[in-house]
Amino acid sequence: MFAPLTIIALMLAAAALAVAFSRRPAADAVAYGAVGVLSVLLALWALVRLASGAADISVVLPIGLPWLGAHFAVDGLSAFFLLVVNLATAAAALFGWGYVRAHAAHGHAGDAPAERPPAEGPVAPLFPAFVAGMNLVLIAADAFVFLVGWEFMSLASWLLVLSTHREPATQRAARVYLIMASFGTLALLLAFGLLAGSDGAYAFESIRNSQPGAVAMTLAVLLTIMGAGSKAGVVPLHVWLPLAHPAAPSHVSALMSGVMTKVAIYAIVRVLFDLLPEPQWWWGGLLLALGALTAVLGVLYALMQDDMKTLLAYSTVENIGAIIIALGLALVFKASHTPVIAALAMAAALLHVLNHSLFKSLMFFVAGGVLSATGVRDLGRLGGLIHVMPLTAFLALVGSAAIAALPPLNGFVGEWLLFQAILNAPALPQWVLKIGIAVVGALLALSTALAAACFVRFYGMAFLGRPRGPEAVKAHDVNRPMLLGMAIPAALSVAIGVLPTPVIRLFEPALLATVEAGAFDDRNYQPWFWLAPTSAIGNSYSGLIMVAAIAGLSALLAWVIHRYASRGVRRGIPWGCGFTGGDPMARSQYTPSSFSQPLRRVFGSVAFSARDEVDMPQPGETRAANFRVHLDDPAWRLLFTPIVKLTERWANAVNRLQFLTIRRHLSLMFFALVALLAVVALLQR
Amino acid sequence: MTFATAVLLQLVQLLVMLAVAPLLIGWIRWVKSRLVGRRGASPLQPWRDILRLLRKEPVLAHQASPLFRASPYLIFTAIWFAAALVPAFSTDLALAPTADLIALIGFLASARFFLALAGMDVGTSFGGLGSSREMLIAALAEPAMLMVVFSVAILFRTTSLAEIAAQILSHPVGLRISLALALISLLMVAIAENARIPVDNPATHLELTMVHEAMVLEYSGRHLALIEAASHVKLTLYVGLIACVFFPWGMATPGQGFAAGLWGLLTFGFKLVAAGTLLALFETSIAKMRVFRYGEFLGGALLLSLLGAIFLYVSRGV
Amino acid sequence: MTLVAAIVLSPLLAAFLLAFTPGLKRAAALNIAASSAHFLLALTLLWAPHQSTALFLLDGFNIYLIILTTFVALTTSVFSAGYIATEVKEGKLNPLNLRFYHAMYQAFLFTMLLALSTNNLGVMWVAVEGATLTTVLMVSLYRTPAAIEAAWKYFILCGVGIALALFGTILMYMAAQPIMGPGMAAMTWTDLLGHVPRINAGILNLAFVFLLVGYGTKVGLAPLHAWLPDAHAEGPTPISAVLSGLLLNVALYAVLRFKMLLAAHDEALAPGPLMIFMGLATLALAGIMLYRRRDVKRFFAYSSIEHMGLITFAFGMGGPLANFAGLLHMTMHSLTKSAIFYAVGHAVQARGSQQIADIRGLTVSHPALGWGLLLGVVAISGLPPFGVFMSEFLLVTSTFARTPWLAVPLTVGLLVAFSALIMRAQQMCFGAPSMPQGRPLSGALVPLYAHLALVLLAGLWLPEPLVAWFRSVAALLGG
Amino acid sequence: MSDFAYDASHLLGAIVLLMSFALLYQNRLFSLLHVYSAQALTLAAAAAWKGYAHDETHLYVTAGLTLILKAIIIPIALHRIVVKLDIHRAVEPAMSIGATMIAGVSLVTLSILLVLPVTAEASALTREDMALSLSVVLLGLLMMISRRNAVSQVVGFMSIENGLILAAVGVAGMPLIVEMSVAFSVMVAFIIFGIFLFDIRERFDSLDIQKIEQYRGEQE
Repeated sequence: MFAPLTIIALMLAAAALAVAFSRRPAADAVAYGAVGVLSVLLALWALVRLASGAADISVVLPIGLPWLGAHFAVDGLSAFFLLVVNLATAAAALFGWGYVRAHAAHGHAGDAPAERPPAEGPVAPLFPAFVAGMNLVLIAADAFVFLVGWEFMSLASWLLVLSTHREPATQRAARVYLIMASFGTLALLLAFGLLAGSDGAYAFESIRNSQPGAVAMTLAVLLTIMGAGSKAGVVPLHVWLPLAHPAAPSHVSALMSGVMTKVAIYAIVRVLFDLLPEPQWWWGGLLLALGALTAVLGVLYALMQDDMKTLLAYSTVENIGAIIIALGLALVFKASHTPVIAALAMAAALLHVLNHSLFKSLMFFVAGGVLSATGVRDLGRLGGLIHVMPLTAFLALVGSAAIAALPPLNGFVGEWLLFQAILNAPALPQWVLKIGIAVVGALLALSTALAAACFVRFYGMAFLGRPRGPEAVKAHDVNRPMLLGMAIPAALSVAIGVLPTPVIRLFEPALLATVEAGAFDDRNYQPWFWLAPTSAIGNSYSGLIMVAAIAGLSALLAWVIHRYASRGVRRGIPWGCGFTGGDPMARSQYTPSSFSQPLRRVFGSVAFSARDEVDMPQPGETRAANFRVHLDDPAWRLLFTPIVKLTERWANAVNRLQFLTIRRHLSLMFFALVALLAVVALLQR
Repeated sequence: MTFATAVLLQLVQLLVMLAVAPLLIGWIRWVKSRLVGRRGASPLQPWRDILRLLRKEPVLAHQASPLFRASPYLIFTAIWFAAALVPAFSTDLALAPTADLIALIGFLASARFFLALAGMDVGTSFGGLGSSREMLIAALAEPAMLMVVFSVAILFRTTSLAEIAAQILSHPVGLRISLALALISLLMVAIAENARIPVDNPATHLELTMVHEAMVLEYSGRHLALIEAASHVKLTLYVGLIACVFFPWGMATPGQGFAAGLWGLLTFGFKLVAAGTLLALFETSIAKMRVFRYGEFLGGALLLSLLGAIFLYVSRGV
Repeated sequence: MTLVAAIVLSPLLAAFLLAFTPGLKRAAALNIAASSAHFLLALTLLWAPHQSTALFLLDGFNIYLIILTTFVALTTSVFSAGYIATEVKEGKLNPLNLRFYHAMYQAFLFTMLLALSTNNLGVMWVAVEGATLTTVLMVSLYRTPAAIEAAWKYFILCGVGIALALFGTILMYMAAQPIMGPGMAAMTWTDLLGHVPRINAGILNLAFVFLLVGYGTKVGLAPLHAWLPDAHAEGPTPISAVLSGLLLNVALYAVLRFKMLLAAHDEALAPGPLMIFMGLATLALAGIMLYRRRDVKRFFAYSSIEHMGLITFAFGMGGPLANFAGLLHMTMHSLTKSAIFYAVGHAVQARGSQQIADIRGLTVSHPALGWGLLLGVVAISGLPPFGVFMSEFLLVTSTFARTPWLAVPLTVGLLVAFSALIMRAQQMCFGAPSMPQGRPLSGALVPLYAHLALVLLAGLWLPEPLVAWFRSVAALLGG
Repeated sequence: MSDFAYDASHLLGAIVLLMSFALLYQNRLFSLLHVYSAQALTLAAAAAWKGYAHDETHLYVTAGLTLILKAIIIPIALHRIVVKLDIHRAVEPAMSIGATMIAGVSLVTLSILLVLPVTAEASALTREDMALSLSVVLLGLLMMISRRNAVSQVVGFMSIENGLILAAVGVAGMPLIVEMSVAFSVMVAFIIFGIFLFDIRERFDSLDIQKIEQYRGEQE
């Protein structure tokens, strides 16, 4: 217990040091260096605990709520999430250090004309504080410490978002973010309040042992899903996410998208699987429905975005949806007392948590690298970066393939496990679930396929083709810390995809803590290169054999063709329907919005009343044609805009009270007095 | 000993899929020509084309990146390897546990991913057009296919193709409405995925109506040969897949002798010929649809497959 | 008890001295010195026994409030030295005003300490009235039409309020007199507490209504709050700081002393529902009012109203957790809100405007000030690791566990106010700065950061004696 | 206590209440001041009578203070202010006199409803005094909110204070401190009112509060 607390304290100390050094360049080195080293240490510590199956540890410190103390504990679940958080954090610290160095070297983002001013707010002191907050949530063992960590995490990331505060969009993003975060915290606060009871038994240990009533439990579940869900980005509470995540500096975006949403997942798991007693099947049903909605809407939004980072943020929404689906499955199977299948679904959820933290960080690093090299993040102005940034392009390819759930990468393993769990739906007793899970499965498959389309679009527009704007021409590959920062998650993505079994074995403590079974419980020992969990299904998968076979066959094929058929290549101009003239601006290429147009036609008009507006000049007119796409997020249209409007209306109505005369104020006072007296008169009858 | 047999059968399967794929295409083209009253090229013509293209020096666009050159190899081997995992004549394949149906869909998705990227690499409008449409088709076809898998998996409690085939052979499940729905859905998916009429026209020369062809417009020489071969193998794969799940009769199972294997090969040949003939018949009797009808077509496939999965509960009460 | 008398009287002495001290620097220094002396004296109360006489009372409830009051008075006097110097330099105040200001500052402190430490309800009333009179004079210090209007409003509304409170006090005596006989005893809080179970419940209820409305006007409960925003906005900023940080607490303290009496009576109408209702109304009204504010001081004054509503709600809920939360919140609010007013004072002087729209990008132009203000707002809006979070945590969780439907308006109100606070704080602290970088500030930021440090500390760890006091008071406050 | 003493107290209290109604009824400033003066006089008489009847000498002090300050000095001072500042001589009601009277009667009913049930065991005098003083306080408030003119508002405020004193003298043995404080507050209130009136006179040439309310803050 000593290790994580010390590391959190040291992170906070690093934050303080960075404040102290804020005027000197050393601040960055201190902050990122400290976070890098400390998070690696903590990740290793968690890894060792997971691998050795160490017993749970806990400690109570005499701080926090006076009669309660601050409870901390690490069990399998915490250890797993500590690993996830700190692994991605280590990479982000490395990348972030390179990122700010690139800024410092050029005075702005890259040597292309900078559209974005460098971050103006302090990032160096807040970065360690943010990481410390996330870690604190994971080791908290009472509601108070948990929420302190939770809000501290929100607070730090809010300030990190505000570090780009001179950009017009940032203010709104940050505002919406913090308000939604606070909404989530309040919901969690209420949930914990219910669970702790009126005596304030806030320690998780006493919550576990309490027996809340049915209504209280229902409310607590709903509030937890609302509270933690808003942080994770569950539709329709996702609206802040695509605003806030892109606004922060890229390494922070990576942490927010890749890691902070996982902390929210942790909260859901902790409450629904651990703190509450025996689950009800409808909890899982609710999660399944929300997850499916989130996954599909998230990826559809992502497909419509032209801004790289916004696209990635929406993709996070989609992945969260997949994780929520997996959690829902685990919950329904746990409720129906089939722990092995529950363990399978839970393993899928946890694996996806790990995977997403890796490849989403990677993709945000890529976006940051591109941003740093070109100064733009609009896909419509990029293109052809594979020629000028080959290393980044390669790593981005790995990330894109992983996030599109393609074998043999890690994203696919997660999906595979998830589908294996879905295929066990017939074993459930509830008809709603049997049929519902089939639909959820279809929607999950749809979202996976759309994710592939989304990342084809992302990669194709940014890295392939020809430059669409001048910035993309003059780009260059990023510096070494940034590359290394990207290479770590990329390598891990490949490794997990090829050899998932040893990784899933690491989860066993976390699985046991949540669903009381392991993913491999009823199987004999499996070879390490074979993924074949549970005998309930006869299915198996091996990424290693697949990679070996495809690589071998490709090499063989290439060798044979080059040896016996043809070898050289000639270069020429591409086919342009007979048009052979120069096309320097490459304006005739497909643009991001033209790429997504078919999908927009098919899905967009239903999901977010998308409209394409074309203003085509008549023949002979010299003005330019104009094309505009209108998208409308139904979450805003149906939920948030009315709330904002209602608040505004009330504010205007109530505001009249400010302008009353003194006599009228006195009248109010008089009426208040008379009303209270009347109440007393009535009550005393 | 059994493992050695499995390895041997696996190698045979690998080679058989490669060998028969162009023949299947040649056969379809020949039947189609006959149906519209032309003489038609020999069914061997696709093989000849591939070999000829392999020897030709490819012409690359100036902007082509290494990804463009590497993609054909990756695409071809991915599809070829996937095809090798679909039991065609024997369920006793060494690599069968490497991938079940879901992984198979994954392999195909990988191949498509790289194909779509390659289409966008050179930076022409046609490439982007092809990739964009291809991804739309895939976005709808993949879930439909997974739903088919779902129905099948509920019936047979497995997604391993070898086991499905073996189960059907040992305990015939009889005619079922959900299997019929799944079959129709899978057929629709197969048509869309293999760029056949009415979704795509493999023989078109009009760029604006292309899907698959638009993506590979910039390929030539050996690269084109590989891409073409890959699309041939893919069609064979789908035929093999449908045959394996819905019509596995004649397939050899583990422990059966050499003759069973030969019989399996023979029946597989018959199945291919039948499938090719039916496809040609279908294609000559129907017109290509507009791009934006894809959504309805494949959405229909998705709904059918979903309906199939739901019907299972009704008919069987699982 | 002589110690208490010394603490109460020392500001009076200082007020006399300051009334005859010419010169800005000397007066400011004397003001700081006197305030430090009060604070040091008050600190010795930590070791004083809890006891009561006819005039004075000393228990856990008022010891901490006395220390808090003298502490905030000290830091405000430090802030005020720099602030007033700038005002004089800019010609907004003349030397006579100045002497008057310092004397009134100490006189105000005297009335508050008297109200806090007295055991006699009549004396308490006199003290609160005195506090009103002194602050009215200070609010009108600038003699601008707006200041006079604000002071007039303050005077009329609080004058009526104070009259009603007196009526409540008389009623209380009327109720007690038949039991306890005529004389001082029936006005002495400790004696009343001993005899309260036998007192006529009906008159007690009636008295409490008048006291709640009367002192509640000073607390700023809706709809009696109208004086508060204007008085905060138009007076000198140090006065805004002590009004929000101290005077509201003192008024609430008075209400709570009476609530304790009612809590000790079995048949008396539970004051809880009344306080819950008024607290929620105040929270909602102030929260929604925040949205349309243009003046920064008025804005934070409404935030004070909101917090007073929250605290009133907490005491209305009662029970050990909510009462504890209320007491903690009183302390945290007074520290944080005065810190915010210090920051606002600096910002307004640097910019020369009180309009929110004119203040932008403070973290860029004045990083130390801007971050101080931001942290203050973060703290007051209930984000950890600051102390306000702890009290809101206890309040919300315990409310929801006991009466879930009450938690709905509570959380909605909190969220509404939170949104407005964050929106404006972000606007003021970030974005392109509206004033040149490095424009000097009047005076040091030590008071601001000292308060923030204390609030932060409280959020992480509360000292044992303070907890013990809070719990004993919470028990007295009842359910 | 003799019946006569009780009746006299009762009568005097009732007259104070009656005067409150009379205050509400006035529509000219000078007559308002006269009625106020009369109310204060009655109050002083009530206090003196109470002091005599109960043998509480300090009530004579109260009576004296009330008589001198409220019945004489303050009305005269206000009279002079009105003349000197040439204030409009009407009370400028915000609601009609009739409506005000009806509201007043309702308030008295409310007071009686409030007081009588809860004080069943208290002495009759206390009950009457409580009901009367509560009514006077509420009527004073009503006066403040139903009149626009500043002088009438001041009068309303002071009639609230009269109600307070009525309550205070009604209860036996109320310590002197309260009376002192009441006197004190009236004095201070008056002084401060004076300061304000002068400032307001300087700047606005009017005593009508409405004129200064344009500075209510935040108006564009």
